[in-house]
Amino acid sequence: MNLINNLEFYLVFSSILFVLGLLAALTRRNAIGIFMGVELMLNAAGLNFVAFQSFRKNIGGGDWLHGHVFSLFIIILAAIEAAVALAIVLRIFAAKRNIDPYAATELRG
Amino acid sequence: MLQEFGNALSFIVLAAILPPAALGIFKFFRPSYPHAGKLMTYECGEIPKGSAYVMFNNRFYLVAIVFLVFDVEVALLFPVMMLFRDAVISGEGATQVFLLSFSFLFVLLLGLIYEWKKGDIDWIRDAEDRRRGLAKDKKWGRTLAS
Amino acid sequence: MKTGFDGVFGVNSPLFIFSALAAVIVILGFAAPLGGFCTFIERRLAAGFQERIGPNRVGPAGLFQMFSDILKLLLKEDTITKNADRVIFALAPSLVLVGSLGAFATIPFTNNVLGADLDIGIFWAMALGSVVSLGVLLGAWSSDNKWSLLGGMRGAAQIVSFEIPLGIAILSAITVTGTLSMHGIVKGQAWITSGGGFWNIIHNPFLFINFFVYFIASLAECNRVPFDLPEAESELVSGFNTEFSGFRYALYMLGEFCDIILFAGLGTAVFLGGWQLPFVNLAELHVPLAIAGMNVSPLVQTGLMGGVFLAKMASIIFVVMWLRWTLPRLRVDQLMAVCWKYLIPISFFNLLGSALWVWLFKGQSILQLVWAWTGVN
Amino acid sequence: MGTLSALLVAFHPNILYAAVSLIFSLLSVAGMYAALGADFLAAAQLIIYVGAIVVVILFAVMMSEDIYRGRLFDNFKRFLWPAIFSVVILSGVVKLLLQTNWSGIKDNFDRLPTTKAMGLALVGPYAIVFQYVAIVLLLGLIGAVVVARPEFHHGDHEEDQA
Repeated sequence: MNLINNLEFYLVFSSILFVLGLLAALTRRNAIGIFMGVELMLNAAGLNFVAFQSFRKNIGGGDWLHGHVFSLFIIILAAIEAAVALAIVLRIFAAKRNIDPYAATELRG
Repeated sequence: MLQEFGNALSFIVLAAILPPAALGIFKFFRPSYPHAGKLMTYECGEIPKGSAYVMFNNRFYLVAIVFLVFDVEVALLFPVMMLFRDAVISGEGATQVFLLSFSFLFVLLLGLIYEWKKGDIDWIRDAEDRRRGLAKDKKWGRTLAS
Repeated sequence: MKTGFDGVFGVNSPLFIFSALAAVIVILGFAAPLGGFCTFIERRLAAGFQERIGPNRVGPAGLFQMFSDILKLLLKEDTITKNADRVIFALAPSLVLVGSLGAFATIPFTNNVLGADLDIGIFWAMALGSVVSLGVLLGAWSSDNKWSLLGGMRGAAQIVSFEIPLGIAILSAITVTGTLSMHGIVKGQAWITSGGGFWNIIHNPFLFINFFVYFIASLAECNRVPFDLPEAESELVSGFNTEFSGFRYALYMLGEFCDIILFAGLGTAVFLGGWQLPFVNLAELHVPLAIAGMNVSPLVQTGLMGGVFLAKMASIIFVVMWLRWTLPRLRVDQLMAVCWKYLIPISFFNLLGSALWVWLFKGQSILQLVWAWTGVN
Repeated sequence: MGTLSALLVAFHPNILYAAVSLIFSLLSVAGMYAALGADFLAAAQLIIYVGAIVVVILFAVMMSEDIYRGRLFDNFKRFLWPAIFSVVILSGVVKLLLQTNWSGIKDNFDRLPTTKAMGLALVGPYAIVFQYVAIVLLLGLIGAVVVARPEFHHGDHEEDQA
């Protein structure tokens, strides 16, 4: 058993992370909680990218570290998403004194 | 590289366990005579009123957002800027690296200029104050408690 | 064949852990007392600036003051207020220490005393340094005190804001060094005859200005005067650590002083040439000296390098302490203006200038150009 | 540690504790990156996620007073179906993972410095994406600031309170 040189270890960890993030996003009645669940899911995806990149056999083609670059972009997009999403959350809170996503339903058709 | 990260990790772990360890060991030597006055939140001798968890001004949040974006930018520029010297010396791709990184920087600088013009990075928002007819103290500016 | 513990980590674990522990003990065993020692130095200096005497009773010239202080703080009652959030209250000082002490791994004291020779050394130090703001914010929040919360909010906003000019200033040095590894950065600053470009601070005029940007930003990162708004004692009692008493307060102070040492060390390594001296190359120094048949040359060499590094670091720390007793505190709006309206545009401009310099002169420094022009060698 | 803290993120009733445990799960992911040999990503995870995103999240949590409203079991039915769904997904994925024959992968690899390669990728094949990232960052910055900017002319409750 050699954990850190074992692809399954990373994949199982990231699937656990993903599922917990999903659960948080589905069950929380707090917009920030949902947001943190989304962050966990994004992290799980990034971890998968890097894991597959590291264990990939280089079969032809240049070694551009595509997986790493994709994870980097995931991190960056998560950052922008955090800025915008939390700004919206705070705006909703300022209007409603409440950040339960079920409360903000005025725009529902 | 794993060894180096191991070293770095052991620094982190040691720094993290230092406080609880020191506090835990000396727990047996130090006195502990708590009473209500000692355990009260300190508010310059007044009896504390209400919770401290009041809603904060959005300005802190604005600063945090602007920081977030620029932090991402700095982090992204590190691997690119690192190439620049070698590119110049080998004579290959220096123009490419320079143009890409500085167009990247320039786009974000536009963001900073926008914030500046809109007054979002001013702690005291002169424009808003003027619109609301609040006079600004000539010498010191209007100092909000913050 | 790997068994047990070895197998789990996939590396030679006993050696791995032994080497890691050795690095930690050598450097932290040196750095943490240095942080404590700084408090004593600061008190003596403050007394000097104000024409007092300062602590001079414990040990020769008060040198052991630090140990008595630490003992006193350790033996003080540990008070956690009733409304405080105990878990986060206990966690927060650890976070601050992780941010400051953890980053000591990357400071290159000599060319062989270095905690972790990461390929991303300087970036790693910055990354860990950003954890400090979390410690400040959480510590402030957990104490349920209005002063603390105000100080913590200010502190977090200030620390994160000044990370940007700090990062850009370091980035402009990276354009010159072309590497993120701390050893690589220091090696590139050797004296000209040894093939380096000499210290980055006088590599070109842009880096000279950016060193001061770095210095100002690092003052703000450490919550030092004139940026000590988070713990402004005349307005916020003690800021984010109002409710922290006894040893917990000492931990915050240790974190602050370690932060000062950390940023002084990084500044020394990145801008002031680390252990490099003019005219000589300490890395190739050979001392023809043997004690009891043992070649002491490496020891002397390491000692000299460490001494040079520490001297540079100490002079930065001295300026930091000097400023504390010289300058008044800024207002919050001025603080933000300094960061966003002055430091960031200036450092941006210097980054551009520094990159252009590298491009125009093929990465050569002023001294190298002068050297080539005068035709020595 | 990562799993435990992720559990806390999902289940802790106090949203601030969930945020604090999010720090630890992010740190453990950074550790995984380091173990995978992605040294730059590990530091980027620290500097962007832990140093920036979590600070923003903490600000948002502290500003929204809603610390105890993430209550889990206020509506059991609302919790039950996602939970069952998640457990099914997790068991399915893990079963699939362990059954797969990973013959196309290496069982060992060198952990080489990645920073330079990533820089080359960012100015090489990903140059366009790199520029797009700048524009997305700019738009995100402006959008977030426009949304979050305090509006003084209506709703007086948010000014001068702090």
